[in-house]
Amino acid sequence: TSGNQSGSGETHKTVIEYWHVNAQTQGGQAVDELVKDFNAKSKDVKVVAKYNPDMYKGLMQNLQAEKAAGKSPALVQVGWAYLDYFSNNFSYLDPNDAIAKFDPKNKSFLKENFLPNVLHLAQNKKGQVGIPYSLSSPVLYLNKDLLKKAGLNENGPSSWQEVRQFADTIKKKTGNYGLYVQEPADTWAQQALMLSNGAQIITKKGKAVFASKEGIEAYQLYQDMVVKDKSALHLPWDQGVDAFVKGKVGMLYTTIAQMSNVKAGAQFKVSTIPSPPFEGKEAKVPAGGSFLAITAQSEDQQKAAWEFEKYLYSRQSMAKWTEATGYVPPRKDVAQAKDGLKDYIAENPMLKAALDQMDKAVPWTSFPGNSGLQAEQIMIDSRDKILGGSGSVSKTLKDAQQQINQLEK
Amino acid sequence: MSETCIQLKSVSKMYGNTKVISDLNLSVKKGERLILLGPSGCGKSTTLRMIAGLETVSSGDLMIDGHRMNDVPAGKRHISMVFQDYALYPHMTIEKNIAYGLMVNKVNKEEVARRVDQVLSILNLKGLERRYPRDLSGGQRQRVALARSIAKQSTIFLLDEPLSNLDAQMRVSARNELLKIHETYHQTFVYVTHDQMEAMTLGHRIALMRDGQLQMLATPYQIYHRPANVFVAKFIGTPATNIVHIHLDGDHFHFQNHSLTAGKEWLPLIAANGSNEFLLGIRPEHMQLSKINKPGALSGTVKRVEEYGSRTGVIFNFEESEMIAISDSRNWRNGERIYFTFNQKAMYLFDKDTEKTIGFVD
Amino acid sequence: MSETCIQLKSVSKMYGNTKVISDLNLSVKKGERLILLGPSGCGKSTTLRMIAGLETVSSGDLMIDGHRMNDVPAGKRHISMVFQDYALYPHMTIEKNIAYGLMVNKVNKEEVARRVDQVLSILNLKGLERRYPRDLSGGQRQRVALARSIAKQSTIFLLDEPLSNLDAQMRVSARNELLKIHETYHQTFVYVTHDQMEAMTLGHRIALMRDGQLQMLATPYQIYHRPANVFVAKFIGTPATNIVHIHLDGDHFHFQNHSLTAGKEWLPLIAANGSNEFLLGIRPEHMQLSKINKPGALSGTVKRVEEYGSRTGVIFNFEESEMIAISDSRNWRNGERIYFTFNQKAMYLFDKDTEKTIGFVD
Amino acid sequence: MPENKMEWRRIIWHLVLIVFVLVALFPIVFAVSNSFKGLSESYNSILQLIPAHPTIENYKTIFTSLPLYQIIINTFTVATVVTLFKLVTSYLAAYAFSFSHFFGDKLLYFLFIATIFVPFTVTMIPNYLIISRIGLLNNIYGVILPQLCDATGIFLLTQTMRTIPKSLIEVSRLDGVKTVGILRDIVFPLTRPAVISIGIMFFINSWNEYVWPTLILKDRANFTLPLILQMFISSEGGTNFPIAMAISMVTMFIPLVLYLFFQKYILNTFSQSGIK
Amino acid sequence: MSVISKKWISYLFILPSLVIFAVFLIWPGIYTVYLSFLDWNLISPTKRFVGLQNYLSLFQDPTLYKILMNTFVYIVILLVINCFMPYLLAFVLEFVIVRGKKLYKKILFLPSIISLVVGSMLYVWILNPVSGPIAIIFKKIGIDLPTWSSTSGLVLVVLSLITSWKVFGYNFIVLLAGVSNIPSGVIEAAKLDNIPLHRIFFQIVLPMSSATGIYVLIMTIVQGLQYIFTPINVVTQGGPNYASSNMIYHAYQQAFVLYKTGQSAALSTLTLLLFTILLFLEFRFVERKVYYAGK
Ligand SMILES: Nc1ncnc2c1ncn2[C@@H]1O[C@H](COP(=O)(O)OP(=O)(O)OP(=O)(O)O)[C@@H](O)[C@H]1O
Ligand SMILES: Nc1ncnc2c1ncn2[C@@H]1O[C@H](COP(=O)(O)OP(=O)(O)OP(=O)(O)O)[C@@H](O)[C@H]1O
Ligand SMILES: [Mg+2]
Ligand SMILES: [Mg+2]
Repeated sequence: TSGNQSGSGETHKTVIEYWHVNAQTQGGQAVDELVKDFNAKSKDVKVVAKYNPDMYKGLMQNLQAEKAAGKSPALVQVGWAYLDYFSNNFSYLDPNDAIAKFDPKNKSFLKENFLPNVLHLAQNKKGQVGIPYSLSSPVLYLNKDLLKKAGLNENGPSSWQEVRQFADTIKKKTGNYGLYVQEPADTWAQQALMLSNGAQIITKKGKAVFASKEGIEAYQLYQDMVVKDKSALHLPWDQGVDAFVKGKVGMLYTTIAQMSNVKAGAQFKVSTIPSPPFEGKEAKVPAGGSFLAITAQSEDQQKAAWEFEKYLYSRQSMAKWTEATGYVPPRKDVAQAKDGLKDYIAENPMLKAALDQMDKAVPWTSFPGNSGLQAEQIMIDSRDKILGGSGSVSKTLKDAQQQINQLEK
Repeated sequence: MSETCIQLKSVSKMYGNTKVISDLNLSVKKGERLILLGPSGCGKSTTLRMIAGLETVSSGDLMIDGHRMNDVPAGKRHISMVFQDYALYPHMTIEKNIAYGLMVNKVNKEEVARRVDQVLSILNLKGLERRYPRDLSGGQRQRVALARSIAKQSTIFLLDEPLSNLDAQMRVSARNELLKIHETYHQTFVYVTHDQMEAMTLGHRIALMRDGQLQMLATPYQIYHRPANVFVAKFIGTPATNIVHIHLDGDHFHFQNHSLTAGKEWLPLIAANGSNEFLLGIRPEHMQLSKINKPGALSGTVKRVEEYGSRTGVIFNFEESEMIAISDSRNWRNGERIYFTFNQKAMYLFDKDTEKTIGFVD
Repeated sequence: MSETCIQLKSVSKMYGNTKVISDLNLSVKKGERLILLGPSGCGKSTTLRMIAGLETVSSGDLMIDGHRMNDVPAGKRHISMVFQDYALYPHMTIEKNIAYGLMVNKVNKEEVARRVDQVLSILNLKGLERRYPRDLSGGQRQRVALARSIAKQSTIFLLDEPLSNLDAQMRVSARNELLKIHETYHQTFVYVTHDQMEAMTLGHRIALMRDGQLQMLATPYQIYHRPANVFVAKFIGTPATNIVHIHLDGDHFHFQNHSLTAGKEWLPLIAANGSNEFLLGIRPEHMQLSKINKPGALSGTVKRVEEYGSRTGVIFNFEESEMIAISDSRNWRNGERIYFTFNQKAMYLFDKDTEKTIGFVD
Repeated sequence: MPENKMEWRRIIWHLVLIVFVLVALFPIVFAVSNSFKGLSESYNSILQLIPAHPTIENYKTIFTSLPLYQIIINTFTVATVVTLFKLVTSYLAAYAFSFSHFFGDKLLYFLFIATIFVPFTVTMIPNYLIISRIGLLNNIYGVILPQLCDATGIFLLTQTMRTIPKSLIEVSRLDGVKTVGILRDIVFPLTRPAVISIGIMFFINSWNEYVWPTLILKDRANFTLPLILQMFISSEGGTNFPIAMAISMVTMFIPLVLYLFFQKYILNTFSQSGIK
Repeated sequence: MSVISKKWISYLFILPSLVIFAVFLIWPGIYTVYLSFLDWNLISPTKRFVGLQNYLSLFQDPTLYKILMNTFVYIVILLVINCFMPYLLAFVLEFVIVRGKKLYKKILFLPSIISLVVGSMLYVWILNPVSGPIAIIFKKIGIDLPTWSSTSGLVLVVLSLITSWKVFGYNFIVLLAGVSNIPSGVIEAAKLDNIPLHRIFFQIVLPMSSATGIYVLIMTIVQGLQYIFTPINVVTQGGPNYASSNMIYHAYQQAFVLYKTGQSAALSTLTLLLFTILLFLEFRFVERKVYYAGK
């Protein structure tokens, strides 16, 4: 489609780099297609997409290196956990400024199209850092066959306490594990658990407070399932998902982005339900995924970056993005629109659980200061400690909290 | 010394499809020194190793002291063996080398110490106890290997070319060492060599082998003076026995151009043989050379003269073949015509086809 | 053959601080076959390698054809050398092995082909041209090594124990091969060996070395019959020369208990020597054994009899020492008392301290 | 009976060895098998080694969705350049160490060999900085540059050269062959098998190199094969196992072919590496 | 006699290697030591000199001791699987089984040419404690596999096994060569003396092939610890709670995940120091007792 004209036009096109983390099985192909489409349509911008391995951490590393070399890409995906780290260490262009500067006609682009709680995800004290792009939301996948076999309600549990009972029953009745909660190199899902019990991770001032009664309680329930009941699995992410898809686990608590993988592999009836709350509390789901931030330094690069960004946020692009990745669209109007996801949702009802809980999305806690990465590492370490069954939950969490608060900012 | 110690009954050995020992019958008497002699690759080591239990016997029976041993593992045969490369444990001191096998076999400590001490003094190794093999000369290593075997006090002693890594001077003294040991312990020796001097001086009997087959089993004297076939005659003795083709016509031996009246004593043997074609064997030391023609002498041309020290080797052309004679005189010149005679009693006659001796007359 | 080809003038060789060759004077005539003989480690190879230019000369002069060669690199000396391990290029065919050195030296192609063809046929290697060294037997390899050296057509031919990897039978034929080559090309041979038989039969002259020092340089006959010192007498001849300590009192040689009238012919030599203490050397083959005491005979007890085939070795105790005699008779028994005499003309007398001969009388 | 006992012992040890053989081979067989399965089949018929519905879809996918040719070329370039350089530098050094004496030769040799003991983390950060300073980050030449020399190569080649009989060199000396001639006509042909197998090992190791390229290469188009694999492991969308297997097969292919062709050389040369 | 006639040629031949080593090994080594006295995050323009602070906090961090311990455990496991086992099997193959040497050699060497990333990933799937093929087979006979990847202790063993899969074959052929080099006569002499096999192994074969043994031992420690980096990175990223981390991986993590260059450099320096001590000990105590064939 780009055709012959681009050959001559190429010379005065602004070339910008778009850095993403989408591996081939996880939207990488869609990125390529979107970029190709954009390049064909755009008269003066050419986008070069660069895949960064090792997810958002890897991208951050590369950005560091690029900065050390005195260069920077134009548009980058920043993982939610890196919000603070990114905004403290790199220079970026506030999307509001970008719009004001390059696209004054569309002044209210953000307000019109995004839920405020969603926009809030990409804000820091100073303002908007970027625009939410890949939104992943943790949902509970159910192996309906196993639930049925265990004599449980196929619609699934309605609270975490009930999850525990379900898991226990599955374990006892079928011999299979009841639950697996994802354990990647972050504590996103565990934060969801604590948040859904009404705990706070950090205060506005950046002080860690997760070792509260609620936080401990939530983690305690999780630990009990793993250690005491032995009804929940404690494994690295890929192994856990693999076990669920092979029908060895009753329930899987992981991102909606795993939907197509689960669907392709599962030979049992599978459904999703929204992330459950604790009894009497309200569910909260930290947003996973990333926002897009403009890191271009020169004006023409910044302009081109915005142009491309606008393309990515169009309804069609958003829909395509969701279909390819399973990410929930951050824009309000994509789900119902005909040129959006209407048909797709009809075919993939599993996505609905995630869409339905968009209003419960809260920012994924990003620890402030230069030691944010280390704070996250401490969180991971304490998760491993707790699930390994060594030491009490409250002591582990309190130690972690204290350690994090002592890190130099 | 008449009791049989080791007996091989129709023993054969195959490696894959090649037979390297065929149908070997051999018996070694108690306390005897038997030599296995033969050219390289004839199967001497293989035979020895079968006796030791280091190779399996493909067919036939191996008896030791009247018991069938084919399936008894090497360690249980109570046999000592000295290897060509000595096979000392390089990481153990001399003392340890000797003691190790004994200790593992639970000989008690004082006994081990006693035996080690004894063999060390017998073999003149005192003072070297704490050295390692690498710090010894070839001759010393060889003595340690002997010492180790002796300490084991087994009655059978197998030796696979134990002296071949030593130089000429050392070999002579090592040979004497071996004899001394045998005099002391009277083990049954089976000794492999390809050095005929060693074989002659050490052996009570010699088993001469070729291509896996026994050629002759006899005392050194017999091996030398009564060779069973051409191979034995040529293999034993340096320079080697001259072999010439002759045929008998009436009572004359005919060479190509020469002829000779056959000794009367040979005629009955010749008659018994049937065929008239023979190979004549004459040892170089049994020939008399002369510059003057005598009746009954054959003639040739000197090709080369070799100095052996006390005697001289004269290589000359006789008809189409080259012969060698040993002479006490050094007075021979290349190209010179010479005449030679030999005592027909000391010559050998072999059937041309079978190459076997037709008998002896002296 | 009188022109000097190689000359070593007071040549010494140091390895670090150890002198392995000291003050060696040696000259080799054109076309001569000189043998370097001596026990292991005496410096034979080192000497040869200095001539070749593979080792530097520490002091003294090395002359070839009258030119000082000390500083001429090996490649420019135009010398051929045959190594003990043959040093064939394993990755080249036989043909290539022979041709390689020539081609590097820019001999033209036809000439190379001609020479290769020639040496192949001389050494009976036709048909093996395209094989690799690994596919040849030991004897064939040795011939290829010779062929390669011959093809170079250099006038000096150095050989470092070229036959020591061959077995007894092959050695004899290889020796003849070497003689044939020398007869054809008349190179100057310097030949290292520690086998005295090889030395005696191959050498025009023998240089006998010991601990880096020349002991004697003479023809094989002289080396055998006129040994310059005790070492030479003992090293040459098997069994080795018997050496006994005697001292002269008046006109009598005194052993420990025995005594003997000294031959008159010896007296002037003895007088010239000054000291009266001697080492007496008698070759085993120069002794006559008897069961009966005769005037002038000495007596001993038979310890052991060795069978050599045509003759017998009789080892007997004479006073405190052990002696060996060679006898044509086999009629000796262990423990038996015997009497021996020897021709005083054939005996050697060495000064007790210097161990040098005091002269010869026959 | 004792013979039987011996036989039994042999059989038991054979069984033990067969277990090791299975452990060695199983993953490879498993990879081959799964690379021809569809995603669903790979999830659900794990124990079935022969796919019920064999498909080459996975291979198609990776070749269409990834710049795989480019990546193979990258890997090939890195491995080839690294191998050639390592061979040349090691060969020259080994030649000097084996055939001449010069001031400091023993010490230098020791130092070279001692570098084998330096863990890569020790040089990791500074080398990263060097590469980024000279602008070779995200460039295969940045991967190549610090690897142009290899102490194990020097070690193995020196070992090999020292086994060449001195007399061969001396004979050629006597024939007037010069240093260059000896290197070309004698030493090189004799060490060729070792050079080939060491070269192949360099190639295979470099082909499989993972840690250093992960630090240096950022852009998919510049990747080498082992990095591609990482793209399919544990990413948020779930791991597509059969596709990962197909990539593994592509990654393994060249080393396997090289090994099958040159195993005799390789086994011989590496067998000797421990014998000083 | 030197083949190379002129000395400067020798230096010329060594120069390329020397330059590369100097630039990419020796200088970086020194620079790492320098970095270990700084506080720096790899990109910031300012490097702060902090003296021994990095070392102090390193030693104050309990993680260090855990990782040291892990490193030690890795070494022990690797030695058992990659040094002792192949040694034993080489001995058995050479002196007990005798036949089939070539075939076993060929097959067992095969994995060492395959990328360890590939191997690690394969094993993650094969050894999935719940849904992998091994787990399923075991399940059928009623055994539940432990969740090794999240069990400290066990995770070290499994990661070592994965590494061994790659390293075993190489060590095996090297040791087999070492063992075959023992003159067969010595072993036969021992057999004749009725020495039992296990004694032959420990008292004769082991000491007599010790030169090769030491080589493999050192290589197992030095290379093994570096090889194990890949499975750690692919499978556990050092977790759970550093239970699978070792000094090499931790240094990497500090530098390129947490950007604590100083800490990482200090740890690397420490590692280098440990390796040096190891090498020194080897020379000091083992080398002297080693028997070298042919000397
Ligand atoms: N393991 C084996 N496999 C196949 N053939 C063998 C084996 N061992 C020996 N042979 C062959 O068996 C024959 C006899 O070998 P043996 O070692 O017994 O000879 P030998 O008489 O001891 O020779 P040498 O004097 O050279 O030691 C030879 O032809 C040899 O090649
Ligand atoms: N490179 C060297 N460094 C030190 N000493 C040496 C060296 N080469 C030889 N020697 C010593 O020099 C002496 C003479 O050695 P050479 O090789 O010339 O003896 P040889 O007479 O040829 O002995 P063989 O008959 O054993 O070959 C020996 O004592 C030997 O140890
Ligand atoms: Mg033999
Ligand atoms: Mg020599």
